[in-house]
Amino acid sequence: MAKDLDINVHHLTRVEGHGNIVVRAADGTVEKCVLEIVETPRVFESMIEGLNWSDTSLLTCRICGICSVGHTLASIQATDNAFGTEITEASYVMRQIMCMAEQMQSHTLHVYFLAAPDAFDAPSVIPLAGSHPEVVKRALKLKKLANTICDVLCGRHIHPISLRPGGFTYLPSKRALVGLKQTILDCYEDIEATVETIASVADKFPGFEREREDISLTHPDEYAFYNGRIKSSKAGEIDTADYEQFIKEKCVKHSTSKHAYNVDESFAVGALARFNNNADQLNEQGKAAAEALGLTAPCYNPFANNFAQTVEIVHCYHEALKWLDKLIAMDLSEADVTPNVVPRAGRGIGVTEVPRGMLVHDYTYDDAGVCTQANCIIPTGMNLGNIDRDMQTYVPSVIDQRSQDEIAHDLEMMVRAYDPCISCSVHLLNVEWV
Amino acid sequence: MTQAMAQPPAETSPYLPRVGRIDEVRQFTETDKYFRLSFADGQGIRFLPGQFLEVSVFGIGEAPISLCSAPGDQAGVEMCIRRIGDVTGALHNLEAGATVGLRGPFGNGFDMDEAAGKDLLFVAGGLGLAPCRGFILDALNRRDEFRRVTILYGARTPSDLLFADDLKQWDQRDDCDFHVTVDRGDENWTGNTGVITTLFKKMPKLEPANTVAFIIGPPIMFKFAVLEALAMGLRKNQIYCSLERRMKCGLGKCGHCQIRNVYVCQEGPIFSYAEVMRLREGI
Amino acid sequence: MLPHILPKENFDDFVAWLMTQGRVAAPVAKAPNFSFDVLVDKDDIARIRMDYDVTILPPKKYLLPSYETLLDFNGPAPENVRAEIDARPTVLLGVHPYDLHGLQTTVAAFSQDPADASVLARRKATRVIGLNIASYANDEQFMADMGTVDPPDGVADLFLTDIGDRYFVEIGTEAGSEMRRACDCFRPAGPEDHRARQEYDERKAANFKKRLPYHVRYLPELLEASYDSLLWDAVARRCFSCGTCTNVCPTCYCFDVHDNLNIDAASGVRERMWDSCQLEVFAEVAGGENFREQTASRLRHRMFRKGKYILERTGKPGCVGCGRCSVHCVANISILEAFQQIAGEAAEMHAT
Amino acid sequence: MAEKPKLKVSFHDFTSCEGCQLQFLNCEDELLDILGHVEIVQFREAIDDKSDEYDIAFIEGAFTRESDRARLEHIRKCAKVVIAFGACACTGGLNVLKNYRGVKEAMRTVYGDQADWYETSVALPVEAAIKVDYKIHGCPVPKQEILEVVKSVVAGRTPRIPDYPVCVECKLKENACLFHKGQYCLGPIARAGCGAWCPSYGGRCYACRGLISDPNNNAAKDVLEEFGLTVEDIMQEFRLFNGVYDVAQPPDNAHVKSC
Ligand SMILES: Cc1cc2nc3c(=O)[nH]c(=O)nc-3n(C[C@H](O)[C@H](O)[C@H](O)COP(=O)(O)OP(=O)(O)OC[C@H]3O[C@@H](n4cnc5c(N)ncnc54)[C@H](O)[C@@H]3O)c2cc1C
Ligand code: SF4
Ligand code: SF4
Ligand code: SF4
Repeated sequence: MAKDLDINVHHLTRVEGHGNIVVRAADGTVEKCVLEIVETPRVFESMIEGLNWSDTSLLTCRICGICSVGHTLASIQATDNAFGTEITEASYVMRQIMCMAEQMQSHTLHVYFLAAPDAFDAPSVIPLAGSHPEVVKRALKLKKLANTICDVLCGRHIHPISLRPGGFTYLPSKRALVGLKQTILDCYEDIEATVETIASVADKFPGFEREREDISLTHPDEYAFYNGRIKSSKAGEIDTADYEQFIKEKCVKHSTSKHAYNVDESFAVGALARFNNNADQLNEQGKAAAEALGLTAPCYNPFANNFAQTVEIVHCYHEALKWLDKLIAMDLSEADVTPNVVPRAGRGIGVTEVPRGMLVHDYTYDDAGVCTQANCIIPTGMNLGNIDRDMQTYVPSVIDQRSQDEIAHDLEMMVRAYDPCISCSVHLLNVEWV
Repeated sequence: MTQAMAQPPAETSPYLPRVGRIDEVRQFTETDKYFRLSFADGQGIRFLPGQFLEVSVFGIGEAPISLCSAPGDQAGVEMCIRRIGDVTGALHNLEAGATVGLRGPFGNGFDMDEAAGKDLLFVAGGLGLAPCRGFILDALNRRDEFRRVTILYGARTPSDLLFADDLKQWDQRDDCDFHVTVDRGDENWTGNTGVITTLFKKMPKLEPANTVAFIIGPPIMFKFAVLEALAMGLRKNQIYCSLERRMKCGLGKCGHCQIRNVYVCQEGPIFSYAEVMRLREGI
Repeated sequence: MLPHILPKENFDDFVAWLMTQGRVAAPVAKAPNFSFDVLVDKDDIARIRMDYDVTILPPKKYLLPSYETLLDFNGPAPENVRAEIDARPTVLLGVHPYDLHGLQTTVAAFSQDPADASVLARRKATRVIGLNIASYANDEQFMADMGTVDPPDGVADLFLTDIGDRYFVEIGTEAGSEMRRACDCFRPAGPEDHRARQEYDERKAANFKKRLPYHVRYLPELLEASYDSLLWDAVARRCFSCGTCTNVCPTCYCFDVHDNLNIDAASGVRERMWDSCQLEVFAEVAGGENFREQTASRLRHRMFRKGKYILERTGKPGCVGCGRCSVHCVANISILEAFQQIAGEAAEMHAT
Repeated sequence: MAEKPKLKVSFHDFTSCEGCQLQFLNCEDELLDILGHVEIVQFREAIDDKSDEYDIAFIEGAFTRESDRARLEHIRKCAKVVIAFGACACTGGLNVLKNYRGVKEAMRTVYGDQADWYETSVALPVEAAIKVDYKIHGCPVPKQEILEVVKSVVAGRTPRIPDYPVCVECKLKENACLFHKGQYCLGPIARAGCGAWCPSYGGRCYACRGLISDPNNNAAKDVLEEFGLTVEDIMQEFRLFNGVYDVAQPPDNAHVKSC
């Protein structure tokens, strides 16, 4: 039965930022199927130019309140690289912990608040508080854990304060760190329970696969988040400095955010891409979680991104503990983390994994340390093309079996599975035009 | 002139209020309401005219409000409250039967014994009638102890007049001289119009050396009325006023009401004009 | 009560013993400054810095905390209101003489009728161990003028003077004498010890030069004479009205009171928090009239409180010359300098 | 007292990073309690419902394109209380930086020849389009102030939002002053209420909560100049969060900069 579809999900909810899903099909043929990005352009790159080095990360962390720690990490790496600043071991460990907390905070928010309501057939987390209070309480507890880690290490999670180029402007006391460790340990069972909860609703996620290119960082010694080299599942590895070889961008009319491509017309970044590229390097607990969720690499079901996020919550939880133990053992004094930055002319590239995927900040400074050129490539932007392509493959495959409302619901879930951060993606740049 | 406040036992917090029950509420004007309250513990209160209570609505805050009923040993108190902000707004939303927190009395007040045998002149502007009423009621209750009693009262419009029943009574009494004026009249108004200083011409002559004047109202009215009183021949230490300041404790500690080295909540709010001049920052 | 000796090797044991008596607050580093902080456990004894110069906030904060719950309520009706005073046993360790004077002034202000029960209850629950000073910590201090170089009587229970490898311990109160008996870290002072203490005083006398060009007894009058001086306007041009000077002052005690609600918007607490006469809204009343609207009038008010009003009301110094207000002022407004200048101002005002 | 009906609360976002909405969700300890006392009818970041019936509207983000005006006016019409939520909504936040660059040029830097595909104009505070009743300042907003405002509106009193400098809270926290460490700070003229968040973690204050209503700008210039900073440096510091105001003029009588 050939069908017409006219779906227009205006201002998609439970994602960060504004997007519309638009599908038009006549007689069973899909004419249009896109995620429109209607967020206001924010032109961050143009605002960075002219800023002093000490202010660049303060500005760019405000590209997105959800992953502002991630933006800060990429930004200060870029600045450190531009000036050739070496950070101390202690600063490195603290950044690693921040990085772990960032993934946990965002993934928890996403899995519990944004995606889980779909799995529990609730319109949002609020009614879920009535029907499944223990799930919501646990979600809040885990979210708070990640926030607490950030609070202790750098003052706050949104727009971190003491996380600066070259190091930290504040050192938490040993007592605070020991207290933090206890807080983390107190959440052990909640982490286990998270895996069980998601496993119990695993069948609610549609089975759909589309083969794709995955891009993420990779690191010889660990499941890469904080740093590493860039790896494509189809084109091998490159240095972060050469990121432009893999990430090419183009403007499209239906989106204030640019689309990215590499070998194929589009590629994927994010939890599932990282998992596909680096699953072997997960810690034991992460591997166990993947097994419990039945997730094996490579997996090409975009809905499974929620599983990969759950796996990463577990992995990051245990990594954070490991790094924190190391930090406590170091017995630090303020001088061990105090930034010592000497600006000089140059270009620096910072690439780090944030919850939604790989993030690139690329700054050029003059010798006074004033930024003259900036480029930020945001993971959601990289995923947008892939989202369109997934939707365009999915709709024809179900157009005859599912109603318009069901398809709309599936598409919302699919977009949400990518956890698109739209406010992030409508930021900036100097692009190679195609 | 000072009255020592009963010192609370050291263990009790001076911030803990007594429970006051609202027995009656009446709308005076659009912004002003009359409240009659009694104390839930059955114990009364002893106060002087010019003293005030700190009135609490918990969750909103506390505000100093003058006692406007006749002083002495009393079972209950009366107040007239203008809705001007949060606390006064919350008080206006209460009805008879509701309870509020009451602390005090605070302030020096004025012992009318000091004015015995003298001519009394009361000049009240606007809400100033509220604190002034305590003095007036006291004087009229002990009418024999004083010589001539003159009351001048000014409001902006006829609908702003407070305590209508009292006004009528004072007007009818022949042992006191009562004059009222409004800045702007309306079609029904047959009385005086004009600022309060115009009433000075209408009152009988007092014996300046033997007069005590109480001038209570907004600063601008106070300044002009004082000039009239001085012109009549009163000396600065025969004229009394009540000063308004922000207050957070009533205990002479928080500093908000401080004028130079004086705490209005303790050494005030009733000051002689001589004292106000000495302070320089008074008005 | 005869003086004793606390050998420095016993210091840690002494503090450990103090910690059995109540929470102990002692000076610790807060780079590049110092602050009084409560010791959480024995490991913290190592953090104590008996060589500190001056703390950011004075120990006043343990008598009049920057935030304090006065009442807690449950709904708008006063029937469900409780007042509980938090007066935990506390030991203040290492309080310099000027701060002992500051504590004395604070207590005097809050003892005045009607007394403030919570400050007094905390004072009663507090033991104070003073610590002598041998010299000024910075150019803004003028304790020698304010008479606060030496401790006031009856404030410190024990008073320590660093004489090399040991502290010379003077016993100031009955409670101090009990502490000396109960803790076995002390020994009686011998002739050597007394001599060392004498030498300390001689050094001290040489170090503490007066810094005001007049005797402090004239300060209130000189201030009064300079009431109309343009000095206050001139200084106010740099003033941010940020309240730092009053917040760090050992003898400032103005406060604000407000209700803090719980999420039910009905129950909550009535709190008192430090306030500052330097903030613009401090003397503003409902309706918008502000009795000290000009920065200059607020600044003058503070100077007068410090040099005149508090003294007049409590009989204790309203300024102990610790220099905190001047050191911490971002605009470098110096009370010492103002007090120095008013002598000239007064002379000029009276010449005309 | 009769049980009052729950107040309906809605959240709306304009040009922002959505961190302030997240900050609301970050009130983990209070969230379930809050939901017991107010009903959230619109919160796109976390829930599906969209309703036009609300008492309190939180507006996050700056007003940066003319086509948003109608949406803002609609919210104003529906809500009894409108709260500008966060620096972007209160002062335009750091979005205003682009005004200084010239909006056209900023768009061209980012989108090149395709700049005309997208609509945008100067960044302005929400107040430039509609009246707001309260402002919760900050980038991000402090949790305690969100709670203060929600509780106050429910209780029917004016929220206590400080109008004194950050230094007050900084000293109560007993922080070593950045000026003592040879750095500088906008604390003396910035509006408090954040608990001196940045100085407490060794960072200088950028006045993300705007300026107090009567800052002593002369003193600010004098003092910062003593620290070797030119007026232009100071302007840049101010602009990061307060670009909408001319540095010489306090917010109340400042004219809104247009380019
Ligand atoms: C001795 C005395 C007697 C009085 N007698 C009466 C009387 O009989 N009747 C009467 O109606 N009024 C009287 N008043 C005035 C009355 O106390 C004030 O109008 C009242 O405090 C206003 O409180 P509010 O909460 O309604 O006002 P709000 O303006 O909401 O003030 C709330 C609180 O904040 C404080 N405040 C005011 N302005 C500011 C600001 N800019 N910033 C921060 N906080 C501020 C106030 O002090 C108050 O505590 C008297 C005042 C005094 C001093
Ligand atoms: S006024 Fe200044 S010098 Fe005097 S006691 Fe206070 S802080 Fe110290
Ligand atoms: S660090 Fe900043 S906010 Fe704190 S006292 Fe110094 S100037 Fe004020
Ligand atoms: S310290 Fe300044 S910049 Fe930091 S949160 Fe507070 S107001 Fe904002």
